[in-house]
Amino acid sequence: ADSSQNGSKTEPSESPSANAQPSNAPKPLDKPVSIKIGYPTQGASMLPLWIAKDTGIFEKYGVKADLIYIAGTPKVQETLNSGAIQVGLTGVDPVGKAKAAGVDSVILSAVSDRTVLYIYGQKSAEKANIAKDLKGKTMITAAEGSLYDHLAKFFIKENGLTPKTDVKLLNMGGEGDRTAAFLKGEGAFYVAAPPTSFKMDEMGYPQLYDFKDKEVLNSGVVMLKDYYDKNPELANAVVASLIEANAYIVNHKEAAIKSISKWTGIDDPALAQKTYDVNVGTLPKKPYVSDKSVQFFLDNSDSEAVRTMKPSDIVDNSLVKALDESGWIDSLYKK
Amino acid sequence: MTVLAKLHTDNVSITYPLKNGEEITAVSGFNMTVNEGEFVCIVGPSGCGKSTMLGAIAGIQHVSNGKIYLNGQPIKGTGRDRGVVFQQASLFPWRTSLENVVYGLELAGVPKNERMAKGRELLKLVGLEAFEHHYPNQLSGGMQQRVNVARALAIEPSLMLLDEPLGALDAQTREFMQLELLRIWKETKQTIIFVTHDIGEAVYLSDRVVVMTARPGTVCETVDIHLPRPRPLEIKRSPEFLEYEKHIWGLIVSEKEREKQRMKIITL
Amino acid sequence: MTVLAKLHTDNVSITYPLKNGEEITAVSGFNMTVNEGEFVCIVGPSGCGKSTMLGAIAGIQHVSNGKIYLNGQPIKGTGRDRGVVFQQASLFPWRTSLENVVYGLELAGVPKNERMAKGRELLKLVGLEAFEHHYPNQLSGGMQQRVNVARALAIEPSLMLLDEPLGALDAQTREFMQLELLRIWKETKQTIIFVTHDIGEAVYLSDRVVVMTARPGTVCETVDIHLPRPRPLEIKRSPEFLEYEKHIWGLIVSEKEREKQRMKIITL
Amino acid sequence: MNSIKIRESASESYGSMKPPDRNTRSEAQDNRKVGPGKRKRSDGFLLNHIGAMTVVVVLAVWEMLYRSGMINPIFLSSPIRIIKVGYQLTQSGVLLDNLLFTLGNFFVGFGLAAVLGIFVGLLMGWYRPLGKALDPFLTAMLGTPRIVLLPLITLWVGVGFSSKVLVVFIAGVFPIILNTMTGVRNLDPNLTRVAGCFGASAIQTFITVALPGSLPQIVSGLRVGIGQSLVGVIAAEMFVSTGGIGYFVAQSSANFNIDRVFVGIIVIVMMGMAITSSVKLLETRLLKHRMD
Amino acid sequence: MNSIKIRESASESYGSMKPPDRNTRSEAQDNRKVGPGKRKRSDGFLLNHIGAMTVVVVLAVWEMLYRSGMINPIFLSSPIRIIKVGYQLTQSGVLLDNLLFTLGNFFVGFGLAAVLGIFVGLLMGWYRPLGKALDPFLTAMLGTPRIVLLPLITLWVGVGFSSKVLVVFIAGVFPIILNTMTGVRNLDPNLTRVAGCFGASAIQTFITVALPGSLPQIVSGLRVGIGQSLVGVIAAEMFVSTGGIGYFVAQSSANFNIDRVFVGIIVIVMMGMAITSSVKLLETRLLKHRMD
Ligand SMILES: Nc1ncnc2c1ncn2[C@@H]1O[C@H](COP(=O)(O)OP(=O)(O)OP(=O)(O)O)[C@@H](O)[C@H]1O
Ligand SMILES: Nc1ncnc2c1ncn2[C@@H]1O[C@H](COP(=O)(O)OP(=O)(O)OP(=O)(O)O)[C@@H](O)[C@H]1O
Ligand SMILES: [Mg+2]
Ligand SMILES: [Mg+2]
Repeated sequence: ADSSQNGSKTEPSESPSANAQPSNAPKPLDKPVSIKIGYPTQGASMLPLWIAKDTGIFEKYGVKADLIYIAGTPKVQETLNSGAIQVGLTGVDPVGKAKAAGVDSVILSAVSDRTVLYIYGQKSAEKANIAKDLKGKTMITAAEGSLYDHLAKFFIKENGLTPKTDVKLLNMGGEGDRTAAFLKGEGAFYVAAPPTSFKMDEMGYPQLYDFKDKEVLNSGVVMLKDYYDKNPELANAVVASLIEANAYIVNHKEAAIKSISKWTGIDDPALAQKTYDVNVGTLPKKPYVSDKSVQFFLDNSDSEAVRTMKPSDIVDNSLVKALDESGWIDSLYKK
Repeated sequence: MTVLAKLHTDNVSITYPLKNGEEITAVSGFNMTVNEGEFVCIVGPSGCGKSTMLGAIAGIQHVSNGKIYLNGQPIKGTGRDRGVVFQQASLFPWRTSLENVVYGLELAGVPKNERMAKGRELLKLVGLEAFEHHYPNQLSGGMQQRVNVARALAIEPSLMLLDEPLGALDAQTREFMQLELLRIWKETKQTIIFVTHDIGEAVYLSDRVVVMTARPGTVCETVDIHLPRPRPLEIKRSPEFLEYEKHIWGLIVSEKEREKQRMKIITL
Repeated sequence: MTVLAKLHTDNVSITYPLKNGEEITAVSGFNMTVNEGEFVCIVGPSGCGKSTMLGAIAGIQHVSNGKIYLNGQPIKGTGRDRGVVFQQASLFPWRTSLENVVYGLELAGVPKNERMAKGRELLKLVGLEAFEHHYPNQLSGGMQQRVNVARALAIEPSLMLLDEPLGALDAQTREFMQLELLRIWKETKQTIIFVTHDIGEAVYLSDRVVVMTARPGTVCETVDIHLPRPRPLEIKRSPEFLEYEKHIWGLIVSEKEREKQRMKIITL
Repeated sequence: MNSIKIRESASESYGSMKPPDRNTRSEAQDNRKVGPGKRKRSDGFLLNHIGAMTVVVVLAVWEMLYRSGMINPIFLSSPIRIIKVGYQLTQSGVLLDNLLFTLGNFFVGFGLAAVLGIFVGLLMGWYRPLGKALDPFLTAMLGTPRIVLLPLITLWVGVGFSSKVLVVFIAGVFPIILNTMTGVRNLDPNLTRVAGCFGASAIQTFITVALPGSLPQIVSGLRVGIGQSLVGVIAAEMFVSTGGIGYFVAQSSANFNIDRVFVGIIVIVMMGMAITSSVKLLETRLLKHRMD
Repeated sequence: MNSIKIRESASESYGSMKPPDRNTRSEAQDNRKVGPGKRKRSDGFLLNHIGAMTVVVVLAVWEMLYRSGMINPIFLSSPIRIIKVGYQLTQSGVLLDNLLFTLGNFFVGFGLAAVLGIFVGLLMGWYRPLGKALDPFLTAMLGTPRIVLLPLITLWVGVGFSSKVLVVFIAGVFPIILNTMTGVRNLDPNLTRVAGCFGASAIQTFITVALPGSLPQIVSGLRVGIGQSLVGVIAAEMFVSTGGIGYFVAQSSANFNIDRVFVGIIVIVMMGMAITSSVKLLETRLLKHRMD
């Protein structure tokens, strides 16, 4: 059941496996293991995963990975729970809720801890008196519990208002739906990501806020606790692969853009370049899952059980820590 | 001598398309004139085009060639001026006997009470007053045919087209229906074209009998029936009657022979 | 005197359920015995239960009371030992004439070549050899009926049940078919039960004529026909023949009168 | 004349020896079981309630499977749990609120789909050229995943009541059109001819022949359409909504509350069945002539 | 005898004065337009290609609307753009790869749905008690939004090929069952009786009567089923997949590439139409007796 996407190789100019390995590099698995990795969006934030697959980094570490797109982090978590996939790129909220429902899973590393998201307003809106403008209006955002939803609520609170009472929230499924609703005038404000945001800019809608400085766990590498306990080497190989992919993205712009085109279908070179530029800054060099980036979600969760959890309940940074302390991560960026 | 014909068919030919792109000629060069108030029977061998011709007069059958004039006007489609009793079962299965009988009246906008009363009357006429709430599939073959006749009578058309309407009836019901038909015809002064395969029936009922040749059907001979009216049932045993019967019988038999010849050519 | 009856109906009653939960009795206390190789006709007023009774013998009609024995065994459902020609059109619209005729043979697993040859032979018998590739809707009413007869003959059943099989035929074709039927009957030594509304036909064909009363139908009288066989067509004009006809006619007419009385009671 | 006597006495002997027994009947019934169009008598409780009975059996098996622990309970609820949770939710009014919300969307949308679908289907079946002209669009619309049309719908009618109505409408209307059209095309042509001969106008023929004649197909189209419309309204609520059963299911699913998910599904299914049976009731009333 | 002479001379004069003209025919045609079952002659190019022609007209209107700028172009592509982008994607092989992926899922799933759906539908229509027993499930499944079953399917058969096949199967099978069942139930009971009288076994009656007799309904069930299955496979691919047209559409939609979204939809629709026409071809071959 190999796919067109995963099967066809767009070989980057140079293969990392050809490079001499530093002595502190993590060991590949003794015997290659086939796993399925679920990822929640076809946006460019998943670039490290795609690079790890396209450039053979996964294979180098003995991981034969099938990448499966599963729409939305709750579904990824659900599939993870069912055992149909072994690794899921998902978020704090689903992990917390699954734990509340009785399925323990752990976040092993951060895919990214910064986001590329903006708030747009209708053409009359002004950046200066946003706080006043917001009151009594509607903000369009994604499904309840999603990153968008959290950020929207955060933004409203930042402006001294209460979500839902002061500012209505319109939670909607897809990027296209939200944009359509916004253009139709169903909301005064809306949360958008590239490449939609590029279109909004083109059309002259004012960008009112940029979340680039907000430290939030965009998505993390998640495994079921049981599975992780039984396969620590595999977990380590996956985490290491993604760390190496991050470095590769920074060092090989051309190849990264190629992967973006392939996995997002953005065939306009200029647009792909732009997409690379806005995303490259969100990739953590050392992907620790910080308490702060997790706590943000826990605090804002709509689930009572999740609000009472602590970051340490669902996070395990030990793999990243070991790789960091070996000096290997730093060596990746030295060239 | 300037009598306007009620119906006039002018050299009518009718073909059916076949699968293989060829055509089959069912009726060819059919000429017939029916005057106002006449009772005309059509007889002819099975498959000679009687139903086809009646369909053309009813306006449901496409004419390949020639024209049909009704009251001097070329026929354009169907119309309430012609009542039709089909050879094949054609009652609406989702309507009871009574509802079937009043169908035409309903279309014409006759008020409910009135049309139901009339419907019941007609059902009584055909001896089915006890079956007004039965659906067609609850009636015997002969009963269905009687409902069929009642339905056509209900709209009191000026021209009635009947395609073997009494074919499924037992001899006694049949004679009764023949008498009723003649009575109605006399009362309403309708014009009737009646297809039958019973030569006796044709002679008994008609002013004229049109004898058709085998396919492609055309008029072989038109026999005027000079029997006095009203005609008592006993007339069927009169020598004149039997003479007419024998004559027509002879026409059809010799027709049959000719058909056999033709068949051989066709099947070559 | 210990002749085993081919068919024996023992006090058979048949009712149909009606919408309102009541029942209508179509046949009541029907007793009839048919010997091996006999040709028996059933006549009776329209709606008296002839088709219903034939359906019961065929095994498609549920019997409320009484039993039917075929070769001494109670009937259980349908079977290839009985061939049926239905009153209503019952050809498969998706099969050509030939395909319809060979239907029974196909079911019986007769090889294609063989059954097609046989089918063509039968189509020729009914005068439709030129129409083997026509679909039922491309045939006239009479032609369809002939295909129907051919289909039943094809399986050479030991008991043939024919429900007004020649009703839609013109007089000449009808006589021809009668002769053919008698010829086949003589050759195959089949037993035949034949429903007709033509008393002359019944007398001409049968060893015995079963006359039914009006609904609820039962046997009013059984008339043995002592005419020599083979019977030339001229026999229809013989005094004996006419005597039989008159006798049966009288039975039905007086039946009709009684029915009218009953009707009044029913419709009260 | 001798032979008749023999026969009659034979008949007598048969008749007197075997009183009418019920056996004859059961034999005939064995036979009648094969094939449609046979009349059913009071074969009693079993046959009339066979549908309900199989449901009960299936539910029992389900419950047993659940209790046996063979299935991970975070993926599967059990009938008893569903009833329990469903009862709580009914008490609290949550379920009713959401149900009413959904029903509002559904009835308007599906009502429109039914009326327009039947109308267009009749037209397309009746006027062959029209049918042919629109056939490619019918096929296209039947094959288009309605999900991808959501943004366009949002753009045209926003996200309010009317957008959901439109989704429901679009989801349900095409199967109804197709089935109705098929029904009309397969009418007995004799009957339309009869109507013509009785001087029926086009509209009258439509009403008195096409409509009753294609009713069985129309009803089956409505059944498929109901299903589709329900899917449509639920999907729309799952993606864009502030209420409704779809919203309830999506929310419960995101919270991994499988009992609530199942309660939602069951409510949806029951809703669908209730609506379907009312359509069937209608069919039975309109198709009195078809005994069974 | 006098009267005949008059008539004949009248006939003569009519005959000689008006040669057979084509008018008669067009009159009859006007009439024939109303109602089905009328025979079609070589009414020529127009009627035969009316479907194709309306498609062309609609495409032209669409292109014009797009060019007029009346519709926000970020939500709507135009026929010409679609062709252009479609061509590029075909050249690069992306489209073909995804199409083959989807077709693989579709054919296996729909093939199963068609075979099983027809079979079960025939059985349910034929054996009334069975039909009644299973009817609640049919209604339930027709009314259940398959989307909510996706997680369960994932649970049962994972995320691979078989899960997608199952989705396609579940999406398509129920309308096929329903339509087939309706078709069988509305068979002319006379014909099944005939089969019985000719000694047909249950299976033979099935094959020689139920199947050809309900073919029109089966085909319409297949058409709805094809649509549903296509929607199913696309939806499944949009939500959980490694490839396929649905994946392609989701990807394009997530990245706001509206031209590609439309290319995807068009490919789906064309796929559906191609499959539908092959089914129709089959129907025409099997239903030779219905002229037109
Ligand atoms: N399905 C049915 N439901 C209710 N009543 C029925 C049904 N079929 C037949 N009947 C009734 O049973 C009686 C006998 O019908 P049957 O068809 O046997 O008559 P028949 O003798 O064949 O008449 P015909 O000569 O007109 O064909 C009729 O009164 C008819 O109304
Ligand atoms: N739809 C059709 N397609 C092709 N041929 C047809 C069609 N309908 C009738 N025919 C042919 O036309 C001829 C005349 O048929 P028609 O039904 O008019 O005969 P008929 O005189 O009424 O015969 P019958 O007395 O048997 O009813 C027949 O040979 C028949 O095969
Ligand atoms: Mg005829
Ligand atoms: Mg009868």
